[in-house]
Amino acid sequence: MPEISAQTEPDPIATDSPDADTETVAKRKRMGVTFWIAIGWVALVVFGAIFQPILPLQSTTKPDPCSTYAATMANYGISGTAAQLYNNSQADSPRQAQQMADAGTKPPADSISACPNPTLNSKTNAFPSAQHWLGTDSAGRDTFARIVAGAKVALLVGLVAVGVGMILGTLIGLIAGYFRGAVEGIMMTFVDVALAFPALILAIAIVAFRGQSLFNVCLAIAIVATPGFARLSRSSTLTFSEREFVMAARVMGASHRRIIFREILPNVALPVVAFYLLAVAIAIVAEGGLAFLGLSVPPPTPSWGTMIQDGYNVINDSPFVVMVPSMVMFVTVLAFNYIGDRFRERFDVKEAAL
Amino acid sequence: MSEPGTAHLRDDTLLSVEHLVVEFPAGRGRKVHAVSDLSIDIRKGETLGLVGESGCGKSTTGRAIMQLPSPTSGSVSYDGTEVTKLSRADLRRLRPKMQMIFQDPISSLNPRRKVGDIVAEPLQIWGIGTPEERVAKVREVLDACGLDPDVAMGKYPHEFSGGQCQRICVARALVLDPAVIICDEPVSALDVSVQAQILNLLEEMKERYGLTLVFIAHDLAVVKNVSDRVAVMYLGKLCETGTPDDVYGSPAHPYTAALLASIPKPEVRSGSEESAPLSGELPSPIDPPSGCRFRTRCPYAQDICAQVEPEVRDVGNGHFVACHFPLVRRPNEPATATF
Amino acid sequence: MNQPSPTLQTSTSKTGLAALGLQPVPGAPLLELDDLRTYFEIGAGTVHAVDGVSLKVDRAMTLGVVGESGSGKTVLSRSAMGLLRSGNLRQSGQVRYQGHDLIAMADKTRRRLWGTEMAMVFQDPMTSLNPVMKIGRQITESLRYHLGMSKSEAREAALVGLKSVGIPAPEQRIDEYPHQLSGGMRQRVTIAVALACGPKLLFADEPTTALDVTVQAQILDLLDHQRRERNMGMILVTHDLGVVAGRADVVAVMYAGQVVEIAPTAELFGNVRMPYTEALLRAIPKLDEASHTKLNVISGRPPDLIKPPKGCRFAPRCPYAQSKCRNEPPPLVESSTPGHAYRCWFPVGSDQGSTQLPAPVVREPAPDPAPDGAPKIQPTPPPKAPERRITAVERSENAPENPNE
Amino acid sequence: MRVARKVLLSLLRLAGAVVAVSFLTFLLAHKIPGDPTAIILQDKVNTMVPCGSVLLGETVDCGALAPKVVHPRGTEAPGAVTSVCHADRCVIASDALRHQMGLDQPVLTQYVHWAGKAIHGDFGTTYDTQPQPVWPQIAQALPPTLELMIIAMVLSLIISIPLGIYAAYREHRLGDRILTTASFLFVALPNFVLAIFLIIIFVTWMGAVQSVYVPWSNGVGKNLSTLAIPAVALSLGMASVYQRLLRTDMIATLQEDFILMARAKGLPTWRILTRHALRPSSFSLLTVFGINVGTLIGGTVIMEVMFSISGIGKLITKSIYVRNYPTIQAIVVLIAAVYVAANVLTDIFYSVLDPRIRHA
Repeated sequence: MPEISAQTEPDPIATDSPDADTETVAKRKRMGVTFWIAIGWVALVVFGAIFQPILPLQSTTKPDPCSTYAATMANYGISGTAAQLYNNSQADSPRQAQQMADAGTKPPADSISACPNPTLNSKTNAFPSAQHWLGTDSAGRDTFARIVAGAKVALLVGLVAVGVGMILGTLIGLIAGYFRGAVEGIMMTFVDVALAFPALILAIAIVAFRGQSLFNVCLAIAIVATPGFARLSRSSTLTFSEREFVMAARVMGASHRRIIFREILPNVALPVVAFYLLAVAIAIVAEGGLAFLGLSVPPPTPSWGTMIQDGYNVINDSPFVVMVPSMVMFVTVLAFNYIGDRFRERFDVKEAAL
Repeated sequence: MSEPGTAHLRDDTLLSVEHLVVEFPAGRGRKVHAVSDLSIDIRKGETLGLVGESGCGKSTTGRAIMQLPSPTSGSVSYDGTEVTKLSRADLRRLRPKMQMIFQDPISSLNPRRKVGDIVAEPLQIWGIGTPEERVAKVREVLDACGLDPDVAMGKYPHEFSGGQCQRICVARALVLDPAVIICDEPVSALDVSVQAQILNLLEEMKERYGLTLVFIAHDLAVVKNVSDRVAVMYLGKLCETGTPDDVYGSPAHPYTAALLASIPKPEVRSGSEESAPLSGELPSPIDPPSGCRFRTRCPYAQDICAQVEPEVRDVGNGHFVACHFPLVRRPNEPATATF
Repeated sequence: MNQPSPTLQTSTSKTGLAALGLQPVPGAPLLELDDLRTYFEIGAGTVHAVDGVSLKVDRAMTLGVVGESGSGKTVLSRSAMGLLRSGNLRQSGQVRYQGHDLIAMADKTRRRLWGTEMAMVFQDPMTSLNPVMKIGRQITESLRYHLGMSKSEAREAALVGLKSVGIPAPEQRIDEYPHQLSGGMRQRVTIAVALACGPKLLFADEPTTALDVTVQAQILDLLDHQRRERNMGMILVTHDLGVVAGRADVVAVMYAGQVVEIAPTAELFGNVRMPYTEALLRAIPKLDEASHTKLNVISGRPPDLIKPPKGCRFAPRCPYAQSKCRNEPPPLVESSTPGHAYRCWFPVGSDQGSTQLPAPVVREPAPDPAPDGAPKIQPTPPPKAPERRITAVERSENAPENPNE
Repeated sequence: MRVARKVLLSLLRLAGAVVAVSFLTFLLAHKIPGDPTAIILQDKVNTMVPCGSVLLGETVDCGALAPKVVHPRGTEAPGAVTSVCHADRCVIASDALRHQMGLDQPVLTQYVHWAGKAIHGDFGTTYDTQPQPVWPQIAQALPPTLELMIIAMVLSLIISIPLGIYAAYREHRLGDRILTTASFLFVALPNFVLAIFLIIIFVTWMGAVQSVYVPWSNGVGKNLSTLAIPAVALSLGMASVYQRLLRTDMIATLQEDFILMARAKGLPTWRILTRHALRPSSFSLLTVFGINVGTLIGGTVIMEVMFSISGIGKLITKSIYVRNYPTIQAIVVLIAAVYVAANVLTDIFYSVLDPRIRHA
């Protein structure tokens, strides 16, 4: 007689004493501050992605109008506002005046008219300032605005594309795992073949052959994600199909559809959702990888990956430009991983099952 | 080779199983002979105890009766209906009449559904009653199974202990008003004191709802406690069947006798000499011994046991045994061999 | 006086206590637990898994420890051997092996006694053998480590060991993996592993629970045989009263981390004093009872080991409990019979103990099906209190003679 | 016997999977982007073949074609004719060209033809005006890629196994908590982001190592030092995953009865950890290690682009830029073969590690 649980055997009449209730509440682990920080970050990213068009942000495609001016001025080592510069530049300091005289130039007038109140913070590859909260990129575009716009791509690629893959893959896995036999054989052969492509290479192949567009990037991610979900949901369907409650449902005369969707799916859903959270993180990283190969969304649409790739070109001179999107991607991936991890812990989903 | 025959079958039965064979593929063209030519029957209101060690095919028999999966060959008839020949739709319609309770109560309950939903599910599947009537019925059976419906219905299975989960399983089986319940090792995962609760509950429910039970277990004492008729199985074959008093009081099959002698009893033995009446272990069901399957471990085995499969024979009073040299014989039957 | 096991003969190095430079304390029992307490600190509080257990085991004797799941019997055997290793463990009391306190010993020192002086056999032979290691190596490993045998010596010794536990064709089996053996054979192998270095004390933790009844009898015979042949002390932990009844010299019944009754086996089964033991005995279906005999039910649930009841731990479920039982914890008191102690204020059979336990009732066969399916809302009555009590006379009539002299 | 059977079955599966992958790639390459002749034609357009000129014996009338041509990358004109136009220049593929390229045959025939040659290492030639054979390019690009991959794999195991064992043994204590947090951070750190951080720290700030690849021929030490950052960037993430897997499995194993049994034998801790617990705990690690070969290939491609290592990754991206489909196709098939082979090897190793599988 194996001891099925260390739990104590309660009174046969009264179901549960009142203290059992408080006990379960106490047992329920509190999620902790870090978890809520992670949730907060994800919420922020989602908020930015959704409301990006109506947020008062700077242009994501046009450089700061003052960047040309600022760049010119910076060449002379001059700082200050445009008015100061324009009015006082000649008299500001003998050294600067001398330099400008040597160069035979003045700040171009047209750039000044386009830029009534410039500072050096407007130059390309700038550090953060009140004007550009996260600085500017190598084309003088506002990094903050592009990060927010990039969130949209990240979430489309992550949440939506992976979501499509999840739904497809889970269906395949459920059907294959429940019916077994020939159905399973055929379906899993396809899944195995799809898994025989390394994911990034398959994504590369799809985008390379179909052409570079946001849709194709999403399509590639969805296709790449599907077999993983199929395999995962099949293996958990197999374990749950063997559980006696499935046999009990059959004894009751439940139809196959009812058993699959009412008995098995709620159980398979947990590991699948846990895997989904991880896969979202993986997809966001994959977009970055594609960007490095020049295969992500075409410019000038900003994505975190393309921003990192852009910034990488100036890493030796302005490491800050590449740091910002890198950190944002890292923190987002970390947040998704953390949420997924706590989710698994909470619902006791085995890591190896993923 | 002969076959065991059906001399022990009776007429007025509710459920009757004849020549049941269940085989599973074991890879490389081999087969597991889980149940071989088993015939057994149950009268209305009777409890049949099916007993044997693990691997003897008793659980497979229970599932084959439920057509989960359908047996390789043989017939199962319920109340005159040949179950094995039913179409899928007709079989589904028959399901509410026959229910099952499993060994592991925790595994038998869907962890993601509330107890109220679990017990109501059979009613939902069959569209029985209005929602209010369903709730009333669920409350009734939960209550009958010793669970407070107000507390239990809104909770999840993991909030209950093993014994309580088994009560929920009993309630779920009862909610469709079945005629037959197959209990597959319903108490073997439970502690002694809980086991007593569930056994008492099953007896009460049997009385209250007029059930016919097939009670599958490996514990002989438990089987004796609940059964009106006992069938002993060994390696996919029926060894012996009869009333509990006959089978336990004067076992006719050497295996039954050995099984009974192996049970440690909660009373002091005198001396501490070797007590195991049987040596060796169960042979593989992939390649079972010829003739009588018990012969490889039987202290009385003769040549004939390897060649001819013993036929089920009457040793009096509805006590049947499949053995060439039964330990009990009818008073007027000549001895076929001496030990 | 004790003949060395065959495996010990090939060794020259010192093992066990001798290797630690210790001598058995004269007159000390083989193993003695003195007020052993094993607590686990968990988030919700302190689990009193073993709470003040004192026991004694001598050579050549079998101590049976019986209890239901959660009674602390497994924790008891593991903490007696010192096997528990956990950050949240709190232990007090003494475990004296031949007079030397194991709890006070350093982990490293204690380890020298494992395998050589004391060994353990576990419940499930499938999980207690390493699935990816040949069974030969699982035996030779400790021979080589503790006794410093050469590879071939150890292999020879392992063959002898396998043979002595009744493994057929040991030369072939020694190179197989555990999954290639049947359940009973596997348990024989674990016994061979445990006995390899000739321990003087064997803990058998539910050694037959995972086995079939005919195989269980074989394994119990084997353990008994080895115990007598090697003059070992044995602690047999089980939930099955039947197993200890047949094999133990002294039986300790555990409930909620405490020994609630301990007595020589015949005395215990013949003269139960503790209501829990009695209730347990009455809850088991018996072969010699008629079919449909109503079983006695122990109502309620075992106590929460984090907050055990302040009085008798069985009081909340005890049909005879009185207010004293709920408020004052009863001590383990010796009865008039030597060696029989129990933890009860109003023991079975005493004047103040209850006198109305009924005899088993035979239920009537099932009548016709319940006529109406009308919902019945009122709760079913609690299981009826048993109606007649078996008298002490009836009990002693059934009790065979005490095998313990 | 059984092992040999298993290996044979695995090899069959390997062959089947590679055939399936290569066929799918072939379809992708030949169906989705339209007609490969378009690439040659594009080339011609770009190299200033004037409108109305003669290509492979056919004269093209621009006026007749112009309305039908809208797709910038080439499109199919009615019938089996492909034309490409740019500004005032148009070229059209003749049947002769299509026949020469074998495009007038059914896809399956084309595939069999291609596969037949591919088995012998002939992956065809590139589609441009000066066609080059594909295989030599790949052969040249393989060594640096393999070097990087192997270093990263070995490094990840060297880091993860001892740390995994240690963390499992010290479960929930300080050392384990630090390791768990660290591995959590590294799992979430994309390898190219890690590489960027490493470059900023070691190259931009400290100027310690070179970040541009130096091949073997220029000295082993130099070669290894330039691979240091990409190899570390690739392996830390994997090592964190392995460490976590090993820790989880090992914690489960350490609770098994057979570990208790080994302890009860009186064996020392390190021996129990390495001899008894490690092997049964390494199955998940092994499975993921096999699957990770795919991830690693992806990561290597990115590292090669970042660090200008002239390996397979660099080659495939270069081929993508110039739409050199035969090369892309050959590389994809090759990578799939390597990946499947790695998984088969994992399977075999699995059964070596676990006798239960061997005898099943």
